[in-house]
Amino acid sequence: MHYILDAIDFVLQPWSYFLFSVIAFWAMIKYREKWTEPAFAVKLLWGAIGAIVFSMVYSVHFREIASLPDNVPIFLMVFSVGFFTWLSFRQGVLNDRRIAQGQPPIEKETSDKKVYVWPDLVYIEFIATVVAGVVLLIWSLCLHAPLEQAATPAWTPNPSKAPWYFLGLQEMLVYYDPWLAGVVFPTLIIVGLMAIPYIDKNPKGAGYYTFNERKLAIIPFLFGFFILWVTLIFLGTFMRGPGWNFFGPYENWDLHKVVVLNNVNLSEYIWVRILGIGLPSNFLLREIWGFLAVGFYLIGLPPLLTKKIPLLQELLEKMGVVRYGILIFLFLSMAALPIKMVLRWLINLKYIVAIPEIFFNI
Amino acid sequence: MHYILDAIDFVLQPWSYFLFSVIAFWAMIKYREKWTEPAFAVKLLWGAIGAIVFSMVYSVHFREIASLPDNVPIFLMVFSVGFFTWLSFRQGVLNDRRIAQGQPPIEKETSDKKVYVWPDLVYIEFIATVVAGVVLLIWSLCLHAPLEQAATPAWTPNPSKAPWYFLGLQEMLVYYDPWLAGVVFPTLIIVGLMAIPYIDKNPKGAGYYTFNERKLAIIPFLFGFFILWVTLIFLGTFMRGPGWNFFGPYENWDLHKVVVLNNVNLSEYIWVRILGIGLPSNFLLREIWGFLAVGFYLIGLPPLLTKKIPLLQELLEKMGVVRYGILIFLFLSMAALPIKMVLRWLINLKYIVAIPEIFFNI
Amino acid sequence: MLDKLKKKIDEIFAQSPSPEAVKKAIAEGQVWKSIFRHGYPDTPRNRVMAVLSNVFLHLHPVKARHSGVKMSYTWCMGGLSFFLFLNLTVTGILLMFYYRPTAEYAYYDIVALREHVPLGIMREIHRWGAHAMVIAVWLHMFRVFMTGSYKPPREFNWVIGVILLVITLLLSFTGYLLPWDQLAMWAITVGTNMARATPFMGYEGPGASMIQIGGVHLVNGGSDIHFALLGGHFVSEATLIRFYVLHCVVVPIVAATLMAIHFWRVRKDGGISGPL
Amino acid sequence: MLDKLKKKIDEIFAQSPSPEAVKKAIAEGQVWKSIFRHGYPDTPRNRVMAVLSNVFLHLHPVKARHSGVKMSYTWCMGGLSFFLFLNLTVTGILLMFYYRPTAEYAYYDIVALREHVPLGIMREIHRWGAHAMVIAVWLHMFRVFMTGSYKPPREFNWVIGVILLVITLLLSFTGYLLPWDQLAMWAITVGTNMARATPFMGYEGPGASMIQIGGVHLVNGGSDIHFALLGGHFVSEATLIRFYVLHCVVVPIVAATLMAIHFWRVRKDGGISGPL
Repeated sequence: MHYILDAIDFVLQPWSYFLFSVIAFWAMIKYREKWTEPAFAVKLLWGAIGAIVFSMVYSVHFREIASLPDNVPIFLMVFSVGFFTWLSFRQGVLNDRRIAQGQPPIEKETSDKKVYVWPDLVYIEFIATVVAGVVLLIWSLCLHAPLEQAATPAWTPNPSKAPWYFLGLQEMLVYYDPWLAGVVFPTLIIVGLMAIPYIDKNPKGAGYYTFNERKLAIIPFLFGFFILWVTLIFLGTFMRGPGWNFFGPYENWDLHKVVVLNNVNLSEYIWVRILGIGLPSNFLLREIWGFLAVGFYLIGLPPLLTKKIPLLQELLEKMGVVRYGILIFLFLSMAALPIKMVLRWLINLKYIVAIPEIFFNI
Repeated sequence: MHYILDAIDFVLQPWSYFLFSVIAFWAMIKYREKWTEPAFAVKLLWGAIGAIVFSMVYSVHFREIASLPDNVPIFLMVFSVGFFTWLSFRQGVLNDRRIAQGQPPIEKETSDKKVYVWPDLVYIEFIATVVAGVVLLIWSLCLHAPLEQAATPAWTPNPSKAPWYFLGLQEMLVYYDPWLAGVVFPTLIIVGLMAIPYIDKNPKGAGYYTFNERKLAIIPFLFGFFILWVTLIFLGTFMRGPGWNFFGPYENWDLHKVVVLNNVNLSEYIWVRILGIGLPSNFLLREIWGFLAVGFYLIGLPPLLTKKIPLLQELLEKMGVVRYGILIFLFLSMAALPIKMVLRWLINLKYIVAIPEIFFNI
Repeated sequence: MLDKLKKKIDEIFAQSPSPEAVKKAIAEGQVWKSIFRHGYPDTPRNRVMAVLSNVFLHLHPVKARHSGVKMSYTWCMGGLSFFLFLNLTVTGILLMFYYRPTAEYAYYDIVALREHVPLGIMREIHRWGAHAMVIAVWLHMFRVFMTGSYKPPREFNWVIGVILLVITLLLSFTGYLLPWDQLAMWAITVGTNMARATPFMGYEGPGASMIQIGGVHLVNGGSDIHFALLGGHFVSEATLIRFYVLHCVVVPIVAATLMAIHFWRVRKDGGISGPL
Repeated sequence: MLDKLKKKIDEIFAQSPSPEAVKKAIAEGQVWKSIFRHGYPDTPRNRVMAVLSNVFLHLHPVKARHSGVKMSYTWCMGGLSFFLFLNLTVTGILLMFYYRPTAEYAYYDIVALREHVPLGIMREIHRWGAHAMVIAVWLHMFRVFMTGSYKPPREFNWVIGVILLVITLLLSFTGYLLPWDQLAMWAITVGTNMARATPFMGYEGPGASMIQIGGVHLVNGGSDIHFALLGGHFVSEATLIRFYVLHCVVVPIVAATLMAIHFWRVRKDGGISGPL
């Protein structure tokens, strides 16, 4: 057992964790017909429960972290997100089959039938309220709310973690500076979410579960929600230890673990390593390559992509310039995180633009 | 001037203050055709302002009390209640004249005409909001909120007064014990107010100002509001000093004023003074006369009154037993305060029923 | 793509749109439409839609009796009470940021508010607004009575109004303690002493001595309603936190809920009253 | 009069009314009618009236799509979020009575809550309810996305939903500080440190150093947005009272207001979504 745990710890690195997530995501989209079968889903469920039981039984460290009271909601979240993902895909797949056969979605069959809210809906609400109340009561009776020692500025716990729902943002801090990871990206997430209804002009798929009719909307949204939010929360909880260093899920959090940081800025890569002429003293000149890269990414890339990819061409026609421009900008912003992650892992890139003089690092 | 102030102080006693209030109330009802004339009303207004200016100028004591920041709202209340009483009576009198001539009330003329809430009503609301905001702002700029010394249980201010809007209840404490003045009567006031729509079955006078059509509703309500609430607040503010003793409005609050209290219980009056046989030791027997009096007041009096007074007879017919019973009970409860006041002033009556053993004093 | 953009920009400049055109483009764009549902122009339809499609304005009906709109009829006192409530909510929240409800800080936080804030009139607006609200609620009630507006079908809304009157007085009363000065402490002492005399529930009330088991009085100075209200035998720090929470959260929530019902019923009962 | 009363009583006893008759008498009396407006019997008319004449039920339409009522469609997550919000409001108010937001008392009040209250689970319900609400809001949003329910005419209600998501996280975040233990203090320190890097408004943010007059930086550690948020250079007592007021009053009021708009628009946009 010991060897299995060690092997998992060895295999799991930030890059491989990310890679496995993306593969799982791809498989989820690709094989949706398969895993939405109830029989298969039950197997998946047992697999997940088995993995957790296994981890809890054989790793004292994992058990300790997992049983912190404030980490219990994370399991609740993972399982409920999993279940409801299954439920929505299941209904989407069934509807897609019906639509392929020229039938309307299943919701259509009863959508014209109206029921009285009192008592039909109020009754369901009442039952749901009672069930939710009882669950909450039992949870509260079984599990004490955490209370650590009194607050003191004199001693900083290591690791210091934000509340669990913000761990995705805290993970972003590894790759981007606070002004981006803590301010600009969260703002863009919120703005981007708000913009969805104004960007998605696809009239189909309103009011019923479907996948095929809304692929272009669902895939990016779920990529953001699953890969850039939920899995990062899981990572931040179980695999970030003292000094925000990466640890395998079963690896003890060694306060003295030293991680070699040999990250290099883009300016140094180009001026020093490639051109071999040293860094210019003027910081605008020094960071010229970074500015070019970022400028190309945000301004040059969109027209290029649009010209090359027929799908985008088509989107532009449909959506008009303004909507399309916003869509592409938001999409590139979202892609900025995985791109920087990959660059970090591949070439140890630290900053693309690095002007610490005015706290302007990208 | 000195003599005028002293004369007023001499004349004003609790009983005379009450008497003048009642006379003024009676005159208000009786001569409503007269004083609702704008010209006369302006005279009244100048009279009131003159009286206050006179008091402020010639009496340091009055000026001191009146200019306490928390007493300023009382002037606001007195003047606004006065103004709106005039306004409602004015419109009521005009409507009554129209009705007497067979015309509908003035509100009827425009009540069928509907206006758009946006912008007509919203516009008025907006203007009113701005005006109210500006008035509040100016008031706040001109007058500091009061702040006395830090709270300490070690030193009790004398007099200790409740917030001004509760001074009517505090005044009641002079005549009734706390369980009645502080608990039962306030409850009955609230319940009585709530009961109004269910008791007043008069279908006339809904949605317009009128007096003649609703005499029986308006007179008791206004008696309660003016005589048993507003004037008692005024009394409590300006004429109750240290030890809750009565002072004339221009009389200095002498901490050492001694008021002879020679109030006597009903039981003593009857057993000792009339029958001359001393108080029985059993308190139920001792208070038998009080119980009889209260019992007669609450149970015996209603049928008697109903039989003797044709108006009540008529009311009973119209309202049915339950509604009528509630009405009479509430009415007798309201009358209990002035009755006890008069008994105190006339025969120095302390308690009708006095059982301090179980805190049951009436 | 670039050509298109250039063309688009050229087009925009070529048209040199008038302010009206911009206004129209905004008012008929998807964002505006999705928010407001109706256009901007002042047509009867839009006047109706302005009320129907706004959750705050829809407290109103679409149309109202002309007689009911007049200030000589309503005196605007209901609206004024509501305005003062909103005003008190805002100033109250601002005051909360500078106030700690404990015996050692409360008074000095108020002093600091007076001494250290130049032109600070938050507390003034709050206090005078509170007094004004008591008066406004009385006058509103007086108006409703004098116009017989409690008559069917408005009976129950009058009942709610009476409860709101009580709530207003309770709000004012609980707030009275918070400055924690002599005025506050003793006014509340006088006011709450009544509770001791509550029949059966206060230990100085009639009937309380009858509630006993085997000679042990169940209602005593440490178990009666007065103790529950104050959190002790007299006005103390425990009273302060109780009144603070009541004043800042509990009573306002009750008030807001009842106001929602009150306004709702005004509409359901046919709007502002008027002669039939 | 007495005779009448006697006769009346006799009559009542003579009739010996059945429970149904009493029920009917109540349900058709003036008091009931003035409150509920409609009778008790289960007729379609009364089903409609039950919703139309109740200010709380009228958040609902009178009728709803059968498909929209099914739990497999809605997952009940919106309702669950609302239920948890109400739950958190109630438990939060109860907790406020036992909590003083000052550095010397806050932690020990929480300890006392745990140590001295037998079977006390208010704090547990509040904390776990808060976590559950975050998850419920996410799942509600997920459902709305997967059913395309943000599409016209529901665009703006999705926007309000996004704001409500942010509000939920803010509520949870501000509440996280209140126990004033190490977990609380350092989680908030980590979370609020971001604010220092806000472009132009935080003193460690890009552009802040450009905002200067005659060489004096206007945005510095004592004047930036981080300082305004915390009321100081680091998480301290000033932060505690700020977060307390934000958590207990300001954010809940904003949340409740937005929820009202959210529910209102669900109705105005045609109820729970469904295929056209």
